[in-house]
Amino acid sequence: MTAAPANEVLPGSVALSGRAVNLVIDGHHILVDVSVDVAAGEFLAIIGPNGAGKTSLINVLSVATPPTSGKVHLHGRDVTGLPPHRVARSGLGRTFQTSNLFLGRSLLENARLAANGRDSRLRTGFRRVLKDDPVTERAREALDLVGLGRRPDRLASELSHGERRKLELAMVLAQGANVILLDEPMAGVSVDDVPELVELIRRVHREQGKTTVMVEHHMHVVLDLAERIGVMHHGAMIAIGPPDEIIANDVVQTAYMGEPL
Amino acid sequence: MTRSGALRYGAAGLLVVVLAVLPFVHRSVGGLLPGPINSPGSLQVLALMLVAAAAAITLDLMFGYTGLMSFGHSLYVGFGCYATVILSNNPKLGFALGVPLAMVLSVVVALVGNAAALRLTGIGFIMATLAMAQGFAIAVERGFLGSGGEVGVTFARGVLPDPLRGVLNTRNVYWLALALVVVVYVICALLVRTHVGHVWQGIRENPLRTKVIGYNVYAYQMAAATISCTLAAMCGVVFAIVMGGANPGIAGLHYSLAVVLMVVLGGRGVLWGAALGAVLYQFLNLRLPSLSSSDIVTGLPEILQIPLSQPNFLLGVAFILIILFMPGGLASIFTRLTRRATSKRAGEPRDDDGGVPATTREPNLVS
Amino acid sequence: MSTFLLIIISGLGLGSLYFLLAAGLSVIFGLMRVLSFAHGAFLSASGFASWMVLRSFETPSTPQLLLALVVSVLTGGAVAYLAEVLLVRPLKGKELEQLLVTVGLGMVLVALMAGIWGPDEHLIPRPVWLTDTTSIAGAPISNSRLLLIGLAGVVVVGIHLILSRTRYGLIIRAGVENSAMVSALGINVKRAFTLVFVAGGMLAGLGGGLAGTYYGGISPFLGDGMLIFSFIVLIIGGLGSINGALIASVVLGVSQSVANYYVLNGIGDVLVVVLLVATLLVRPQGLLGQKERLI
Amino acid sequence: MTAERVYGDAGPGLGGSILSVRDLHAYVGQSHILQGVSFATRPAQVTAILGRNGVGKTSTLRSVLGLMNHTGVIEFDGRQISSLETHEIIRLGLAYVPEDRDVFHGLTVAENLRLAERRGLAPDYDRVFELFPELRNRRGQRAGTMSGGQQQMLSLARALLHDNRLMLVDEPTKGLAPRLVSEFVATLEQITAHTSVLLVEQNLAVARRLADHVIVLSEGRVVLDGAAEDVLADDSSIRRLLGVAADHEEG
Repeated sequence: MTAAPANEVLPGSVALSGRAVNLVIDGHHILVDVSVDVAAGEFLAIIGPNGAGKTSLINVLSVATPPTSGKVHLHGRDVTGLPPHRVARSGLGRTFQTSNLFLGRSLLENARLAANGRDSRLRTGFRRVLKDDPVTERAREALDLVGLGRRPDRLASELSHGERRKLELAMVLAQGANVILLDEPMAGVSVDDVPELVELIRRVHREQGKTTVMVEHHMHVVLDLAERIGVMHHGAMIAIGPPDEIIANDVVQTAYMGEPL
Repeated sequence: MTRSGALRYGAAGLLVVVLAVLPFVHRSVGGLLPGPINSPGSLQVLALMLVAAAAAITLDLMFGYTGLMSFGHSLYVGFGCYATVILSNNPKLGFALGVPLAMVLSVVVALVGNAAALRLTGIGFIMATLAMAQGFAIAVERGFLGSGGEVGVTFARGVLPDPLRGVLNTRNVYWLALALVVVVYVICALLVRTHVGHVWQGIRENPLRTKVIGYNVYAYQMAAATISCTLAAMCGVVFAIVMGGANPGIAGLHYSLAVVLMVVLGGRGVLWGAALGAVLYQFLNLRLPSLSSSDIVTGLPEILQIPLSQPNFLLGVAFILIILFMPGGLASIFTRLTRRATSKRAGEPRDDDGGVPATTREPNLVS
Repeated sequence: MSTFLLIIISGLGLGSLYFLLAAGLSVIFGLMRVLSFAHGAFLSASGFASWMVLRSFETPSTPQLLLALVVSVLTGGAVAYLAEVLLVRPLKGKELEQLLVTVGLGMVLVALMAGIWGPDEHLIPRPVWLTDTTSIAGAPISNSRLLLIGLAGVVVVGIHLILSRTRYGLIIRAGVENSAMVSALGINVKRAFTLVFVAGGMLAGLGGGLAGTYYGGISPFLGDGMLIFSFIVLIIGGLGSINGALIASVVLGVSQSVANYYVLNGIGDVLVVVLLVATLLVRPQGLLGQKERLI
Repeated sequence: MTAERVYGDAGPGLGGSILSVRDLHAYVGQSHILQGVSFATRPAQVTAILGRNGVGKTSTLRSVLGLMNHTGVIEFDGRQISSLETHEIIRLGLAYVPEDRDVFHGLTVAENLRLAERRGLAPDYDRVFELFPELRNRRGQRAGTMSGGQQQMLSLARALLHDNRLMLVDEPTKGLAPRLVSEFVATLEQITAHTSVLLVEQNLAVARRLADHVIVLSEGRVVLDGAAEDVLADDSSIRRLLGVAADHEEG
């Protein structure tokens, strides 16, 4: 990507962190004292049974949902309670469990909107959109990278499920995010498309050096990609560590399976 | 420029030229207009149709392109209209200072009004815009701030510049209205092709997503609404000149609904569609009453005469039918035809030409 | 002091009229997510229905007045029924289109009334006792105000009883939360939609009949003028909240009357809009509304 | 598991299936969620639909109930029901226990139950309160103020107020604490002794314990369909098709 990262990121520093995050909705304790640090350049996967609070955690970390208590830091800066668009501009991108696209617009236009988001200023915005302006170029590059560059004028609504996932990734890339949150990127993707998408996510993480947090149900996908795995259960982060450690962890086993029946 | 683009610009240019020479055409068109085309009466009807077209285009910018359904456009058109007349009538200001001052005040009103209304979304926004416009309408009907109550106010003697005054100069007024449409159309058409315009269309489709990729949705909505409402006030200025004054008819709920109706009739999200809908609406609205007193209608049984004498009855029915059966409005007929033609010609999907604006696409408003 | 009381009661009467429209609109919006722009026209049409009943009498008797009220309630219900079945239902799930179609219907009905009866106000004859006044704390209060306030009170109590005690009330309260789940319990939600829409029309009808006694006349445009104030009541009270609508109706009606009398005639109507803008800025969801309702 | 089961009320010939679905297609927006799902429940049994997130399990239930646009044939009790409205389908003798409980938060427990009463049929409150004594004590409490587990009880209780030919139960253990899961499964087991159930479940252990017949969905299609012991014995395919849950049962 030609886009320069929004913030200077030091390798090894903490890119994104949640501190003692609690989320209570309608009296339900959705997140219980969750603390998590994601190092710059790291790939963290979050697993846990349905309803464990994984998506809620993503929502809190991406500041879409303000936590009831606790803080979210992005590159060391407290971003709790900031409006989502400001945080997006500081280099945080996310995808959604069910694809969330501009369905009535072309692929290029989807990527373009994402590419333009960071340096959008009303002041410079009243310029005509051209075929070859830098923003459009960036959008094209992102589409090429995910393999959707061949027919960029198709409408997003014409895409298959797997392709929509790719377009979401392209948007995050075009956005120039350096921290990306993926909420079940494989949900609804056909089995045959999974390996390609896994490869794509790996490339994005490795070659583009994106700090990545992923919630995912496919265990083999998680084991394939993650450098660290966090396990959530009943809104709490009950274990976090390297994959082999997590696999061997008894607590994790019980939590995942419930008590033996 | 692509071939179809050149064709489109050519057609638009031709249309403007044709409209511009109408005041030289001395012909009657049946009973459609009050007299020969270049008679002052006919030219005034035509000028009002053009002003309506401009107003509809401005609403389409916020409704069709940004997804902000305003039921209060009469506030801005009406404010521009009244402010022009009242300020120009002030001897210290006169027309030359009154109009710019009216526009400045209109911008302020547009900023404040939209800042409040945009606190709500969806149906709440609709109701808020409507209610604020109604506040203005009441103020005007009660005659506050020198608005003259139910009769309205007219330009004082000698206030309007000579070329715009008097029956003989109606053609100048007509040209002014034509210029207004061209200016408003060009501004809006250019705007929707800018980066900001693309973001507006993104907001229309998916406001949440737009926010998440880094846009301040509220600011963009404010921009769209403020520009739209300011241009609407400009339409009000020209309306005041065409009518020689201001009256409560332009400030009320009815006018707000009329502009919405024009846009929906013509096709939301298509600027020329909105203009077409407006021309049609305004024509029927102005001419139906006199048509209904013609021999054709008076010969009909009474049960048919009543509805036919009420333009709003026919317009309302047309509106309902469009909503039920043709949500894309009149413009969707054309876009469907042209799409079929292009896909036949090309045989495969169009080449990308740099993110063409959505003018040719089906609008998708409520999600 | 007695003038003040007079103004207050007058304001309460006005608030009662707003409430009659707003209550129906509120329940309809809560359950069906439809904002009806046609209810003003329903009110006017019902007003004309009561005028048709009463116009032949010089001073109608109380039973004749009651008959007129019943006729106007039924008219409101009947028109609303046709509107729901023919126009609103086919557009199910399309909120904006449903709203627009009621706008169109409102236009058509008003135009039709103007075509048939002319645009001017028609005087509605009233029983003698209705034009009399009752002295309350020294203030001569018009009996038409008292009738209006009394009937609006009955409606308030009635709505609360229906919502809290009856099965239909249960269905409505549940449907406001999640109408799909209500149908998944084996309940015909479509019929509940129609019933609620018709009930809203009947309330507008009652408003139409009473507006005639309040203003002494009816015109095709009366309902639309009141509809806007009802919308303002809905926003200030909180969309979908009946109690909010009640409070806002009282506040608006009274402050409007007080300002119109004590400050400047007409300023009260503008004040209402100022209140609206203030509410939007301070508490966009309205007094008792829920935030997510508006998204 | 008990071998003899009886219908809540005398069903048709026990040999026929109470619900059969053929070539079911459904879309959510533009995505083709169900791509020709066909299956039939076995009489007097628990049929479990398994599969990963987003493969169309819930959509299948919602289509059966007419809560979702779909094409294809759905027969209940030998009768085509796909053109019926949701409430008409329910009145044929189905009950629905939705995902995420979906009790009415603003209504009390008693009101939630009263809403589920069906006209012309006597509600069996005794059975409900016997199964869930806690609900009796909380009759006046607003459902929204109860815990997830209590809401799940209420959701189930609504479905048990009348005898039904078939219960559609969507992820009943989702988001429940392990202790509650086992409790709940025990209750479900009691219930399934009397009624046919179509169960959507993510938790493989729950499915193993309750199901007689298993259907596995993948990408909007049925990929496995058979007796529970056969289908669930095939570890490799289950692991592939269900992803995480099977992985972990292994370890």
